[in-house]
Amino acid sequence: MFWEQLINGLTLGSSYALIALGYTMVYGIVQLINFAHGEIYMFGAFAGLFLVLSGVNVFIALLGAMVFCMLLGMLVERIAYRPLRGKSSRLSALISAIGVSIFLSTLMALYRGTNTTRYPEIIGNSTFSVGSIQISSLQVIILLVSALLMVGLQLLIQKTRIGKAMRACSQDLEASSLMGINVNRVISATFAIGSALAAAGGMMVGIYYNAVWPYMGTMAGLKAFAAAVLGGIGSVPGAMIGGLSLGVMEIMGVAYLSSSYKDAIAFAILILVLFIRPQGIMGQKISKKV
Amino acid sequence: MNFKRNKKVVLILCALMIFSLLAGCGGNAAPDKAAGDTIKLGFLGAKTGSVANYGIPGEKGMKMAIDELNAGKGILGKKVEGIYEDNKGESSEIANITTKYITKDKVVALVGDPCTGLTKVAADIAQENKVVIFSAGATGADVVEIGDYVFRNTLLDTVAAPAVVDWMINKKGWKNLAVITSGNNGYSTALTPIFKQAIAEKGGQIVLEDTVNDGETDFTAQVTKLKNAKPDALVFTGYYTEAALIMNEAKKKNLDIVLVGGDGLYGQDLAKLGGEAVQEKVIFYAGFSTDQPSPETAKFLEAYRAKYQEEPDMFSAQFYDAIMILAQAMETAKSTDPSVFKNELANLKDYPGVSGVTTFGADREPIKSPVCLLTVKGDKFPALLEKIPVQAK
Amino acid sequence: MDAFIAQYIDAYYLRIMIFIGINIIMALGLNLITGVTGQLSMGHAGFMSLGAYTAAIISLHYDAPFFLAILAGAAMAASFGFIIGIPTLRLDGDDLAMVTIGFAEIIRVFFLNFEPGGKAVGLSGIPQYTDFATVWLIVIVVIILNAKLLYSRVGRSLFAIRENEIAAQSCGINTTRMKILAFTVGSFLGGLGGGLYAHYMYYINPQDFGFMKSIEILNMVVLGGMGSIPGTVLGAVILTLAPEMLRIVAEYRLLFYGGMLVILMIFRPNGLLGDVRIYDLKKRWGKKR
Amino acid sequence: MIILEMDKISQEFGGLRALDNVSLKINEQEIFGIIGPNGAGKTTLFNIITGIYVPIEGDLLFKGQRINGTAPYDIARMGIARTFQNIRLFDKLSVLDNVRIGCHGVTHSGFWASVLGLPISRKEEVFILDRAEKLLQLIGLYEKRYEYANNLAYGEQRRLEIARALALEPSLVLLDEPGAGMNPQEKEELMKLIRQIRDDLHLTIVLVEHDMNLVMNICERIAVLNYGRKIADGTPAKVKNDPQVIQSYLGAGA
Repeated sequence: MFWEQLINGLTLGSSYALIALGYTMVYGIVQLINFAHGEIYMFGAFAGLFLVLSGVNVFIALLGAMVFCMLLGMLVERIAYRPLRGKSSRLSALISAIGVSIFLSTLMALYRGTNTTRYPEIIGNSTFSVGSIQISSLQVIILLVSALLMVGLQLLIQKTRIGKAMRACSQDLEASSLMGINVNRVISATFAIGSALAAAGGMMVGIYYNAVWPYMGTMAGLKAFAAAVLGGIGSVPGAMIGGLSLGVMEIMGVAYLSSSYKDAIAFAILILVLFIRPQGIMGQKISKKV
Repeated sequence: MNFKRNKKVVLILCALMIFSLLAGCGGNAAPDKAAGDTIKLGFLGAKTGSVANYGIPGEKGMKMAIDELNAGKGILGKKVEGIYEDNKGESSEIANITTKYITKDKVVALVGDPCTGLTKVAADIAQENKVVIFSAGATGADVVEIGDYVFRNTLLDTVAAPAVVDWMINKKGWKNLAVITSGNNGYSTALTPIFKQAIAEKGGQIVLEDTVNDGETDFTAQVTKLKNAKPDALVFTGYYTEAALIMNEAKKKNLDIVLVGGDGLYGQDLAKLGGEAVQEKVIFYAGFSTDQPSPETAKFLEAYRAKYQEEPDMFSAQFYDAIMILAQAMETAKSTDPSVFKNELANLKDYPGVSGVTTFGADREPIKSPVCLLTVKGDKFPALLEKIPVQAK
Repeated sequence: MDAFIAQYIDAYYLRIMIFIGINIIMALGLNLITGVTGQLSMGHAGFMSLGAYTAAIISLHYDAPFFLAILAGAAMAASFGFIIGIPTLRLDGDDLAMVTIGFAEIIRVFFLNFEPGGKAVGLSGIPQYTDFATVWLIVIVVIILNAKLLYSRVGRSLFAIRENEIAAQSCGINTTRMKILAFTVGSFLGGLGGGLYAHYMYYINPQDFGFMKSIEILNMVVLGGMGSIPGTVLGAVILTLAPEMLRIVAEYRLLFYGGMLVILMIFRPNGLLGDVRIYDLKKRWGKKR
Repeated sequence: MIILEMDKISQEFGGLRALDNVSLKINEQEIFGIIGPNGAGKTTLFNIITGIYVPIEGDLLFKGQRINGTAPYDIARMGIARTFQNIRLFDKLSVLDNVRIGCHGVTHSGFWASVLGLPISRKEEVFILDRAEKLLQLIGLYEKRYEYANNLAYGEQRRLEIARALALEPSLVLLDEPGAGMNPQEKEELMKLIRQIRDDLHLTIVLVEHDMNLVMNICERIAVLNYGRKIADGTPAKVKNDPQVIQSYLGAGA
């Protein structure tokens, strides 16, 4: 049972990781907890659903959902965050993000109703056995796609021009703008990439669990934020590791401790980790300059 | 810092506040002139939020009943008016709305809420203000005990669950059972002990007890555990969404099992969400069935389908019945004063409603018969599996 | 007293004013932590629920007098606030936000599994002791004491921590102790509000104190103006009234609420009364005369 | 009489030796300068004295008492006040409040006294206000006492930091580049101010400064740091002529 639960945990964790990446990237550059990120994830799931229902191939639908959320993420940044940047405290930006989050989830609830909507079984599922462990093919596909996206992101950040600009901005926004980097464009791109990953996460969750609903983003967003902090907020590999380990922790908590305390266990471990290692698993210790 | 501007903002806002309060007091000062010609009924239920699935069909049922009354001669010759606020499923909201209905709108009765917990909040306020509250959904404990203005017309879990457990163990031979509760769902946490007690009394075994949460979608860990525990059947006490998702996951994991639950599973979405995974695999009880209907129910079904182009559910039926029962009580009492017609209400006997035959016992608790065992069969939802008659306690 | 007021004010408005009062008390508590001391806390509903459950259980099972019950609730919240204050030694900013969110979630899950609290069914039949006069009396006392605190040596040192922790230390301020003090007092007020809430609602449920409730209280502080007492009061008034007034737009009201938050932050990023202090106003107006 | 003694202090950051075996003795009521190129470890030295960093080696004695490992606020209360290289004022508080917060270390009323407005608290408030206003008059910012600190001009902010430090009734004041960003006339006034406070308040002043003119003019003794090591100390005249100093520090310009 342990190995099966581990795979359950990794599957759940990879969805957290995909959302956490968006949190961590945005945070790394503008120090904003983008609370609307969970809603972007929800919109991604729905966008994918609409495309699939209109008869598009799954992978094209996935791409479509990612592109849609890219635009949505950029739009949200343009309307709700950019006007605030520089002239106000981080807390007002946070409240603005909460406003966007409430707005987006209500919008979807008005459009689709609050019921949970079924996601069609687009990818056939079969179960196969490795030794005594049963694994579903869907889980394997989700793990593979997530891994692919994360590797892609790493390449993007490490090898491309925009990736370099993003890394520069995360070091020092002001200095980067003095060096001729178009900071607004980099931030926009960060939101776009983060949103696209969240959309992918949303659609895969939809496919795997066969269900989407307008309020799915709130708790998922919270957990993903926890995962980002756990991994070390601002660190991209940290978000991946944080997401995966949070997923595994939750599943193992249900499997071997108590399912009624599931959320409490996840958060308790998180708090413990922060106590022992405040910078998170992968975060770097930043000593404040005095 | 621009203090001048701040001062202006403060002044404007203060003015706004005072104005709004004055407007409110003004509204209060207007005497109850209008109250003479219409009878107002307040709807309690969520139209947005996570329990809106119960409120929305309820509202439709209530609207239909009121339209029918008004198409006839109303109640005591007066027009009936429904007021429909959305309580979002939050207790502070329902408290505000209930107070507003009673003090501003001057309703004579409140109909709702579908949830037990929220009904209790409203019932306390209604009882204090001596306004009748008629819940068309609260099935849990300690509701009518709040006071003599509190009624409900639901199939009580304490009546139905033992009957169903008896059917499972003695008729089907399912002795080893797993019980899953939705931990953040009041309905589910209240229903679980009733089921557990019945299982113990009828000689069943609980091989696994587990918890899920409403609003979650990942039940992989629970289903993996379930698979390892190998029960004969699964009792799930929560709502239909989670039931469908649990069954989906079971299907993915090649687990063939029957899920049995309460009327929280009664929702069109059970079939829509569960698809193949719930086909004849989910069984639940309810006091209402659109399959093999009684003549009253058949008439209601026809009218409902014509009006809304969709299938009614238990809540539409119970809200509809609630309005009709209230109307009948007011007619017999020849009064719209809650303190008068509540006595008529308490005497209700064998009312042939669309959601079954209802009698209020001496403790004002409803006795509804029969218990319908329902399932999903082909395109049909719900499909009647069996009717189990229940005796009054 | 309430019967007297009820002659003149509609019960519906009375009810809303009681909620405004309760929210003011809780928001002032959070203002102390987040607005004044600058420690981002996103779990105020956790303290509220601790106060609510403790007070309710004491009232229900021990027949204690009302003020004792709510004081016990507040004290329970304060002792947890003290414990939560300790991580502030090591964490700040968003990590602290995460810890407070986590703490509130743990408390919520705890109450979901807490037999004497009725688990997810909730606790009902709590005697309704809270009334208009009590709430507003407490509001006035809290505002006065809060103002006294903020314009004192201790209050100024809390502001100093928000502005610059290292400089605050160089002024001889024991920042650790002050932060824990802010958390303790702030959560005391959160628990006090919770106790009043429980004794007004008859019924409480763990789901009433979820993440969104914390956010709601945080919104009051930030919207009104961080660190400002009049601002926090105004924020509490507006955000309690807003859902009631927006009721006209029925199902669209959450849409408006969300949009309103964004627009307000764009045009008044420091909150409506950001950094306006009773003391400053007095000085300004005094000087003009 | 020695007020502050550093005995073979060393500090490391991530393997980098920021301070290496630095020993210094500072006499009571002198104006002592610390100079050195960027990255020489001057600010690190200040941070060690004020307890923000704990040195990995060596002893720190203030008035004969060992203070390594003492918390920054306790060190402040013992009578060591400071200003910061990158000004650290309480931006969104009034000028007056900035100085009043500076009085924190010399007052005692606690939470209950403050909330309940007990006599001890009220008496202290009068004392604090009086002291803050006097200090603001001394540095010439009394007229601007209700402004927000971040609305002040740069030079005014530097002076406000000094006033805040003085509010602590310190016996030792550490000034981290007090003249940075000031024009010659402002620097002239600053020098006067520094001398004045030393003479009037009988303080010891240690300052880190880049402006050679200022340092040579005002300081009675000087220490020179280079790459974390002390390479010379003594009177300005002596340091100016030290071959090692000329080579490593003044060399290029002299």
